[in-house]
Amino acid sequence: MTSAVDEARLQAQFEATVAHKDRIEPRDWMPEAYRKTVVRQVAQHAHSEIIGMQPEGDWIGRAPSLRRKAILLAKVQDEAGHGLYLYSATETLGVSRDELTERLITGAQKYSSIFNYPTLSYADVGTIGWLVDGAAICNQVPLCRTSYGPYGRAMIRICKEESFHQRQGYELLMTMMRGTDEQRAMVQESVDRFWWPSLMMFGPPDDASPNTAQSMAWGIKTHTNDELRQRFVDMTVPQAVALWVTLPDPELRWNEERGAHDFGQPDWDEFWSVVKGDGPCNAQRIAHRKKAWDDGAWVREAAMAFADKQSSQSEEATA
Amino acid sequence: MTSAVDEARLQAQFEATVAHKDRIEPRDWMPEAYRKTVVRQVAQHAHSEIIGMQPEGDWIGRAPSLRRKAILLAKVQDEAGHGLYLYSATETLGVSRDELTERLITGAQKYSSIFNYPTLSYADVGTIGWLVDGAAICNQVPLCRTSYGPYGRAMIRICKEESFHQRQGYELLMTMMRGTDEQRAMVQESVDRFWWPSLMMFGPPDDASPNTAQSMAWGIKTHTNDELRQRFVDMTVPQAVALWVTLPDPELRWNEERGAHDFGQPDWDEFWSVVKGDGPCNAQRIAHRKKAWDDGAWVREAAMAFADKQSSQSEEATA
Amino acid sequence: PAVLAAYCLMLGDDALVLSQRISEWCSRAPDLEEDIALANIALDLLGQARLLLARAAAADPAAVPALPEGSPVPDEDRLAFFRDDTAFRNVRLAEVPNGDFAETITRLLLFSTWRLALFERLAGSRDAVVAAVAAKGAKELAYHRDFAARWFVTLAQGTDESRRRALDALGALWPLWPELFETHGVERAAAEAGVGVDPASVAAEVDVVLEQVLAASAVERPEARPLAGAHGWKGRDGVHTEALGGMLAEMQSVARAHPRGQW
Amino acid sequence: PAVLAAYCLMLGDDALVLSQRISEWCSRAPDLEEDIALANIALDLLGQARLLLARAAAADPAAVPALPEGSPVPDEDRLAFFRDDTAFRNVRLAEVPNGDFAETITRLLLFSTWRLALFERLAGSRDAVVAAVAAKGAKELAYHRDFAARWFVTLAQGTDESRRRALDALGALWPLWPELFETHGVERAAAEAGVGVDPASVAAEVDVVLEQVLAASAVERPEARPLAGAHGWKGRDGVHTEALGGMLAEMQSVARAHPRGQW
Repeated sequence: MTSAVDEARLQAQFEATVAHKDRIEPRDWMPEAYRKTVVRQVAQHAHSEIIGMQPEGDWIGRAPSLRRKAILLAKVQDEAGHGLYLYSATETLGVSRDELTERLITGAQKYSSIFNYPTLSYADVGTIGWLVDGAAICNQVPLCRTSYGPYGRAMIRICKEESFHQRQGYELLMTMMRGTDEQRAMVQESVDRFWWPSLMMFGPPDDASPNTAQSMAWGIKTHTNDELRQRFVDMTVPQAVALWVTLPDPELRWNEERGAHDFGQPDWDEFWSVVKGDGPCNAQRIAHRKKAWDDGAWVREAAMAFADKQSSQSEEATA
Repeated sequence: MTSAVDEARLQAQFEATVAHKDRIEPRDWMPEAYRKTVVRQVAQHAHSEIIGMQPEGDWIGRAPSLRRKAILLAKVQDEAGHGLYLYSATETLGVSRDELTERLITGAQKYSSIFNYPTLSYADVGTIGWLVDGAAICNQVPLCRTSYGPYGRAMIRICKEESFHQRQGYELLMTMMRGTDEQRAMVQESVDRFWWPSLMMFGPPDDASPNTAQSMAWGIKTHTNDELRQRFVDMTVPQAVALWVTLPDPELRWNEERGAHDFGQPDWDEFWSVVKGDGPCNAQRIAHRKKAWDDGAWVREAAMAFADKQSSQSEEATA
Repeated sequence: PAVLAAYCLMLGDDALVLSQRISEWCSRAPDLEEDIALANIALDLLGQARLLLARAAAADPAAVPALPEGSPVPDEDRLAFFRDDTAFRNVRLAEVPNGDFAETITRLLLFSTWRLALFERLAGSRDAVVAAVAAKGAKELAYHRDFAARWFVTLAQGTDESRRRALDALGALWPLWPELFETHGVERAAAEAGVGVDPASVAAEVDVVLEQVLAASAVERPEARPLAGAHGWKGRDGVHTEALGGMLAEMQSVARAHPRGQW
Repeated sequence: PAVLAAYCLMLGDDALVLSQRISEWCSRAPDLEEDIALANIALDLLGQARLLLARAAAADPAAVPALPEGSPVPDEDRLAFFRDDTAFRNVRLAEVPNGDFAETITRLLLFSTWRLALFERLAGSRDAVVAAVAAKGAKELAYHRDFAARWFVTLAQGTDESRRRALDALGALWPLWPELFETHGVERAAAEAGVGVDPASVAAEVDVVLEQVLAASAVERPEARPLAGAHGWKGRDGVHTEALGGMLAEMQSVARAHPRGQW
């Protein structure tokens, strides 16, 4: 049992570590609320990778060239890999992948709302790479310096791959824009649909994001939602110009004074409705994941039963 | 109980009816072997209609024009209708549709082997109409005068629709032959695949068809397999010429002396292997039918339960 | 004429897409009678679709996709087989996968109740073709609705399993129901021009009919909220569910492989 | 060169078609590790397919489907996306639907055991490209086979349910096994020319490897007889199961919709 004095000392140590931008490691003492927040955030990130396999995975079968099929298959596979690292990071905090999968498919934990929008053309594969992975990178690069060690290290690896994906997505769109009129129209239509949901990926405006302050104090988060959103817009506008697509925001313009772009607000009612589960694909995504999990139950059981038999045989052999 | 004398009188009456080409009706006395043979033949015919829905039905979703989609959908629907009449004919002999469906999906009863060949292009829809329905008509027209009344009357209606289907199939092929080179190649490729199986539809050569004699004596069958096969070949050759397709039989030629075509023999080993269950699609066809039947069980149960509730309510109301 | 064409495409696509879904039941229905009935319904809807697509093409030839010169593909087929899914204008209720028999029946109940109400008014359209299609279609739709209603009541009042499935089906489809009564710009313009009907204007009457079926089934309306679109865009705007793309990939495969083909 | 092209198409189509099937598992596997492993296997096979299709196109440009003038579609994609199913030359084992995880594993076991034996010999092909593809591919296939064998043993020796499923899978696929060892004219000609391998010549050695896996699984060979073709024609002749057409309808849909597209 830890006495109150010990606890105060541990808390002080923890705060010092965070303040020095050092890492908290699995065996270090940490406040229960911190642990819970990290688990929730990492789990949500892991779920997003896994659910994020679906909207793009749906197009592997229809990829219009073998080269694009290989690129897409490898990308979706990377997402599964990211899910793996991240679930491993939660395991260092004593929460298993099975437990988290249960929370995902029962709706107890969330994933990024962007994946509740449908992918409706092959251009969407490019747009997801460009805008969605682009927004994810803006969110995630700072997380490489997040205070929880295993999470930060996973993020370093993930960010490297994500920026590769982003370039591939942008390159697909570039290629399509050099193609036929129909292809150019596909790209524009896709950007029209994904622009606003991409902006929503940074979460609600700062004044409607009550948890940000605590997460920043703990070094889990390092920038506010609106800061990251601004960074994303500023980064993306010149890319859109180079691509010859229009971003569907009449309020979007360069503000000389601020040295940044002004831009309109996404439809936050739509955002909350998607978060609450009424987005175009929420039910479908969860049902897909649940079906895969349920359909695989007998395989996981077989693997465990076989492993048990193996180990009891080797015990007998050594006995 | 029928005495031996009565039985002999009934048997004589039955034979006289058959000899006069009059119909045996459901309430008439008939030998048990005759009843069994009719049930087997009608059931096999009904099963063929129902299983025959699959190879063509597979193309409804991909029909290349709305007009062809409508024609094909209506045709496959007609086949379901034929199945219905024919199962009704077996019901007049005291065998229910459910019973026969069980026998079909357990493999206890057969259906026409032709449906164990795959449909691999839209040309196959035309070829099935032309050759398969054409062969079926050769088989079935004489059956309109078969000795068992309900069967004969069902056949009259069925034959009318079948010859309509045959014309539609031939017309599809004609249209395709007026199209592109690829379409013409599709038609020829399809005919190459379906020619020999169509010849097999008349059953084994007469010397390998031991049941024919009894069936003919009973007026269930009116021509031998080889007679019908010859009629089909003679009917089809000029149609092939008009269509500008080649029938894939190097031995096929007009025999002035016989006033009929000589032609080669199908691969009877393949025929028997398909009959025994090893054709390209036997397992698939039965699995499809079984799945539909099993998946529908809860619906049929619901309908029965609802009907029971309704009738017990109306009994209560009248009580 | 552009409004008329766009409006006919909407109604035509509704019928075409649902017809395609229903025809997937062919050789898979619970019994032969339902197999035949569903094929019949698919055929009726296909017939409506063909007339409406042809009307759209006649009203606005610019709406018809271009094909290689000399292609013999008729207008109705260009519209059906050579548009991408973002050019389809059907409501999303028509395109979602069939699910089980209960879901198919429930969708048909919702769809035909709504469409029947539209068609009854459209029989008075100023466009003679639309009026004729609607007058004939209304009779067909009345049969579809009765078939679906009878089965819905049967399933809801049949066994425990069938009732559970009927309730699940209604719950799954309910989020797609409000979209049917949202007025799209094209529908508003068509209604104002006297050729179309504002779907919002039939909501009350449709509700009464549906209520009768639900009451006979002892079923309450689900709580489910409407399925969001993307930035407000839904089926009528060409923003669909992912299911439509897969369905069209199959439906259009042979036609697209032979853009100069004759069938 | 025509023989070499036809032979490379056969081996390339085997890999392309099975890759397409395996990639259907993406986001659907029993656990993340298997999801990743199956994607990896699909990627390996896709890589083999691309090299072999490109070799076929280089060896015999006449084998490549024509497209509208000015189309930028590369040869490998013309072959993959613009051939009808009767032009595909893969064995039928590669194309049948995935079934459950046991069926997918069993198919992979049969396929990779056979293909590994072929590729080990093909590494000595007189065609330098084929030899290089085979040498690289053999390493990949050895991994695929080990993965499949490990899972087959696990399922066969796991629970009652997994054993039942493994046995069902082997029974369902067994009729497709003999086709892999039937020598097609093209294979015979390629073997005689020293660029290919007669599959009949590896039958005995493949059998030994498979026997080891079956023995470790305590599973006996099923009784099932070979699946007939039509008039003797099977996958290598372009006569497939109905499943291939549906698979290609999906696979080719976007490419076919944009015959002048750049991707």
